[in-house]
Amino acid sequence: MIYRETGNFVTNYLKDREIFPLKFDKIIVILGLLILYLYVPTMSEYALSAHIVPILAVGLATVGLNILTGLTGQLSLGTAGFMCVGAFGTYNLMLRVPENFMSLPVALLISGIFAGLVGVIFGLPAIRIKGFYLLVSTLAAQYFVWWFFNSYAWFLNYESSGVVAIAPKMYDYWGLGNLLGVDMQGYPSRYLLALTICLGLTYFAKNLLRSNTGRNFMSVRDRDIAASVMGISVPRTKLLAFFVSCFYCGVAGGIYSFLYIGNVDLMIYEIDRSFTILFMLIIGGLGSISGSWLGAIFVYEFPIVFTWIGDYLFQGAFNTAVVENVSNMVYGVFIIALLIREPGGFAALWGTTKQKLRMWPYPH
Amino acid sequence: MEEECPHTKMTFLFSYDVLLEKANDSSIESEINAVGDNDIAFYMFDEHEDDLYKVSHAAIINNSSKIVTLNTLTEKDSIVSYLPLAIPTNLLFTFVMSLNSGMSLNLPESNQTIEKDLQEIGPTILYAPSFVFKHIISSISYRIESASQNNYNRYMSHYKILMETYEKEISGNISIIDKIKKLWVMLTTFAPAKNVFGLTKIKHAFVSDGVLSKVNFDFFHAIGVEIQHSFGQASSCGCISVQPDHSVSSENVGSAMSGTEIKINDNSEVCFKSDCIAESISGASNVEDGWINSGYKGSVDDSGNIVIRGRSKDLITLKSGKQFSPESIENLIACSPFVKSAIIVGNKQDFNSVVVVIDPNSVNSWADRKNIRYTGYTELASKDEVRDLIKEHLNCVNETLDSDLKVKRFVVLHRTLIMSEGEVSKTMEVMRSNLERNLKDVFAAIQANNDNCTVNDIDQLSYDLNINKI
Amino acid sequence: MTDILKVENVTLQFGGVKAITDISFNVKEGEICAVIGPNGAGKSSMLNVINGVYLPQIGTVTYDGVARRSINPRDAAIAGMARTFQNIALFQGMTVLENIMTGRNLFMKSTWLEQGLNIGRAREEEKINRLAVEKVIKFLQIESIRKTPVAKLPYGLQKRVELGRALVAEPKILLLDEPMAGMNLEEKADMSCFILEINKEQGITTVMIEHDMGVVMDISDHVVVLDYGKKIGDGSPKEVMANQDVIDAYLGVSH
Amino acid sequence: MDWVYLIEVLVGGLMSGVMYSLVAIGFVLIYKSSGIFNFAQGTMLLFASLTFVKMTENGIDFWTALFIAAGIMVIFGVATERYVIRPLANQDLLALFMATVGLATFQEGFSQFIWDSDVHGLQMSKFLDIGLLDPAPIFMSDHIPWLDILIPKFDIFASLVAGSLIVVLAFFFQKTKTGLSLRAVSDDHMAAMAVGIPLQTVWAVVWAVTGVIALVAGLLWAERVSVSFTLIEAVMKALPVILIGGLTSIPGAIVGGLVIGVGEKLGEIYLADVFGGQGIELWFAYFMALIFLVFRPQGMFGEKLIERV
Repeated sequence: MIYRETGNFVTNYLKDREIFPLKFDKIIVILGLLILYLYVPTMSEYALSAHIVPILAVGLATVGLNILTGLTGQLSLGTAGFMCVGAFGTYNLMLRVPENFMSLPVALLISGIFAGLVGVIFGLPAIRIKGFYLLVSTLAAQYFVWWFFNSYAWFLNYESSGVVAIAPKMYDYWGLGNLLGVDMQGYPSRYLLALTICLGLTYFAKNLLRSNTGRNFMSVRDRDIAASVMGISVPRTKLLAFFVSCFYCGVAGGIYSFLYIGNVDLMIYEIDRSFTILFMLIIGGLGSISGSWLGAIFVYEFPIVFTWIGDYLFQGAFNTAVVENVSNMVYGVFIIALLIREPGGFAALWGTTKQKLRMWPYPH
Repeated sequence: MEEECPHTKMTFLFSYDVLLEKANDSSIESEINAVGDNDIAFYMFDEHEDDLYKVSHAAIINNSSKIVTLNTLTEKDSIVSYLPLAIPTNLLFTFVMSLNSGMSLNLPESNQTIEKDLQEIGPTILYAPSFVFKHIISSISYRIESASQNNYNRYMSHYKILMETYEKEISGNISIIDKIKKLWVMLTTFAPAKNVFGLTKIKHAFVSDGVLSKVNFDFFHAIGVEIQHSFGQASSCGCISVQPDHSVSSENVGSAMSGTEIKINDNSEVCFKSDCIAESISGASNVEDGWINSGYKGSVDDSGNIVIRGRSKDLITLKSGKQFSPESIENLIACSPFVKSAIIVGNKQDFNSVVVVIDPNSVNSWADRKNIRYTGYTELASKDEVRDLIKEHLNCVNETLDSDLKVKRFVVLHRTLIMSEGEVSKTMEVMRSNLERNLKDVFAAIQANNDNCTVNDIDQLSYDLNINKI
Repeated sequence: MTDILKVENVTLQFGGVKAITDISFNVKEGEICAVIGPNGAGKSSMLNVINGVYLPQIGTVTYDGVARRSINPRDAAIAGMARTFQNIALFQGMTVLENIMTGRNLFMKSTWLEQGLNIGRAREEEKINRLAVEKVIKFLQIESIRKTPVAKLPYGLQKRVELGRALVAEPKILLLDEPMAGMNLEEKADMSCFILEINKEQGITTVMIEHDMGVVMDISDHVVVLDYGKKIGDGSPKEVMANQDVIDAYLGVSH
Repeated sequence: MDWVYLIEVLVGGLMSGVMYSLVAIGFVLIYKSSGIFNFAQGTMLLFASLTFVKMTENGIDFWTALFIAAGIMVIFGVATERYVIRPLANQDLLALFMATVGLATFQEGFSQFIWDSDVHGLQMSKFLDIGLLDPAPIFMSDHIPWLDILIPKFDIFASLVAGSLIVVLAFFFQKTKTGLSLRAVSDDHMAAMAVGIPLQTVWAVVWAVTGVIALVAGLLWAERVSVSFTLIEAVMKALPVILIGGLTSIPGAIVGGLVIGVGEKLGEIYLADVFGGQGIELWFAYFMALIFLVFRPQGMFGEKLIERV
């Protein structure tokens, strides 16, 4: 209904593969960017710290998992482990490399590469193992990484509590804060850094998706024999998917620890988090980058909103455990219902809605 | 090849590669310079006459300039061409006019992509034979028929509002409330509806052959697609008259263009003189005293607009001696989205009968909506419900007809008309003579006043058809 | 004309079951070679051995002058073999365009970093290869379904897309596994035209498994007949039709 | 080398392997019949044992509680088939897997909502006083007299229960009609449907049987780790077991369980020092499974797939 597509034609093949081919979408995206960069940083610290920054972190991890599971079809339950590598990598880079050579954005990317390499190691069995059997490899990664950082206290700078706080100077970015006169440790600047990284990496993922690499990923997912018959190296493609995916998870882990929580804590990278991120992916829709973000927002906000509604309606008549249990029940039912109704997740729901809007007032 | 096309000199035919080579050749300039105004630019094909016409450069450029000036077309305009080139008016309106005015000419990718291409390009000028407009109406109808009940009802009520406000608009007494109503229905329903078909940017919509029925004509005008009828044929290089902008009469085809004179001869046929005409290649001539006979019955109304009544060949004479052109009644019947084409049978009869071809798309959707089960077109056409649907529509049509012209009987045909058998022209006009030959059993049964008939069709199968009374 | 493909004494077995027993035949450059035979005769296995999906226990396949017992499917593709599958093996989650673009993957030299950043070679390659893909789309007359997910297409069109995916790789030899199975007459005629045109205009050697004897006799230059994993006939369509073994196999003489 | 110690370790490993196998069997049954990777197995354990414990705490006697809990598990299994699995039939396997994860989330909330989230102790010895023998010593560690090896008697009891369960299951699948149908279904869905086996009934039976197995496994596990949230993690322990076993094979689940049980114990003793840290059992089973699968990707008893193209 709101789409007016007449006269929206392309004149070359590059334009035909644009991310937002419709003029209307382009306008929305530009508006969205303006809001994200100009309005959102002025929001309250609570909104930024409790909602927006953590969503950016887990959303980025979901995009990463999407590359591996959604695009390449390799089921993974090791997401939290790879995030953990990213978080500890960032911490140790910031701690041990002289600060003249290291800055948080750089450390995030480098530790992302660490995570990617760890991912490749645990991805090696994927060359032989397929389907659900591969779970064992990613679970090994999850538990091994967790145990590893738990056992070798060097990585935690011998902090006996298992949680290390992040020194304020680590947010220094080579003195950029002083230069601009901005509190770089404050949530607005943390948010802007996280947002920029997330947008950049989302754009990168979207580009991969619509390029040869993305098609190779999908061909391995859909029919690996046909892929190899067409000259695609299946092992290489799988390992690349592991690397890129784990890179994203690593960066997301760094963002989660540094820009959201403000300390490095092993306990938040347990297997539960892997499942949460898998939920985000499934609810958002396998294979869709925008779906990953939608799924991340939904899964992250659902318990918060549910608790909030519960409190509002019953004025605290029930204790938190009850609310949490009911929240779990509703959540479980919701997932099953969504899978029955629309296995493609939010992305598919949005796709059909958009198609309806484009064809309005006709049904098809 | 030379035997099959004796009028074509083989030296003009090159393979594409050779053509490209020649285009790079420096001698091409001199060849172009050697071409004179009166040399032949194109051969145009007239399906009805089954004849080729020689069209000179000067004539066709002249003719197109007239249309360009009349409608102030510029290089900002664009048009989509999707008819065979050899159809006379198509050549004029698309290729020559785009060269003349500088507007962009678009060609669809393939037959199946026309609709999508049209939407993507969003042309400002639509040039099409009437069947395309009818097709748009019936597509809208069948798509809406398959919508949810809510959407369907809303569309229908909006449609009513649209037509009411349109009537008020042309009669000149539209209130502010009506304007707001119209704006609302346009915004919520018809603007997007237009958009899906790529009609949003249309400034001029030329109908190449004949006229649209009033209902369809008004609908297009109401949603802001300004239909302009035109009239012309190969012998006139494509066009002798075009309706001006903002014309609200669905009856006429506009007044004669500059440089063209119109005369109605004693048989009330439309004859014309023009400064751009084409000669038949076979030498057959329809020139009477310096006027070219178009072969169409017609008249000129008070304001100088030409009204076309139909081909003189097709004229029907009832037993009572009443003579009329079937086309106007056929158009009336075919304006229903459920009817694809209608053929009036009445020559030397007591009354008119009609052979109806239903539109598979819209009738399919309608049948799905009514929960009618069927396996294919033939079974669908033979359904009692479909018969009743057509009957209802024919009753409506009859109310507008003079008593002796009323349609008394009808047959719902068991199949659609086949282009490759020559039953319809490339522009989907019904070719009566071929149809009467292919389906002679049906026509014979109608003439013999039977209640049913067995058709031995060209596919070697036989079908039983009922001839229904109204 | 030289032999582009020589199959020599190939034997393939799964567990204890022999799918192919000691088969040899040659395919000349530029011909259409049809492999025919009843169900379970080992035809598909034969193709799978030729492009390396299965590893034969005995025998060599000489392709383009290089004799090998087995070839990696990927190397086969690089050496210019492209194929279609009996049970369509399209990438069901992708559109027609993406599927056919995948066929061009060997022509893409840009790294994944370039592609992710959408710079330099990556953009250029997308453009150039799209052009090649569009030519195939036009040739196969599938313009209108370009952006349709293949899973939504009817069977006949899927077969056509699969042919397109193989063709766009600019192969030297095309292996088609029952390209016309399950098609109606009209679709078969279209497909035969495409295959003939590919063979005659572009000079691509074609090895084709087909059940429809009419089609085989019409378009192939050379027919190999398999039955129970053994070769029972080899020659021009006419010779094969006159071969008593072949007639027996098709009419079902008891073994 | 202390042989007695080694044998003790081995036997201990075998015993904990039996526990893994118990969880794994439920997994395998469902995977075999419908290809579903049932992640809700762990919460089924929790739900079953919690239901049982709450009933006994409210004064219902052992056998009645056991019977009622089994009944509830059967109803639960049938309902799962009807409202979760059936609407999702023909979906892609990943979607079904996710649905069971959703089911697990629901069950986790549900069982703790209708009962509570507390940790409950469970002493079977209290209930098994049926007069035949003095129950108390059964559940204490003791020396097996003639070998001088220390073996917890509870482990022997658990093995006996597991063993008899397997015998019952074997009987069920070999001799009863439903069992035979199940075997047919697991071989080939389409063929089974074609000969008129009601697929949905078979699935319902499988889910019900799995529910009962979950009850038994839950009670035995609960004896060791108490009835609480931690029971859910039993499922993570069972994962490497069924993957080694090959997903579709009940013998595979049993052998896999024993292999993992023994391997884990040996690893802890002989390899923990090499890795310079405690707690390698956290990941050791996965590594064992991983290494095993690299050499045999379809698992121990899994069917090797020849991909037809």
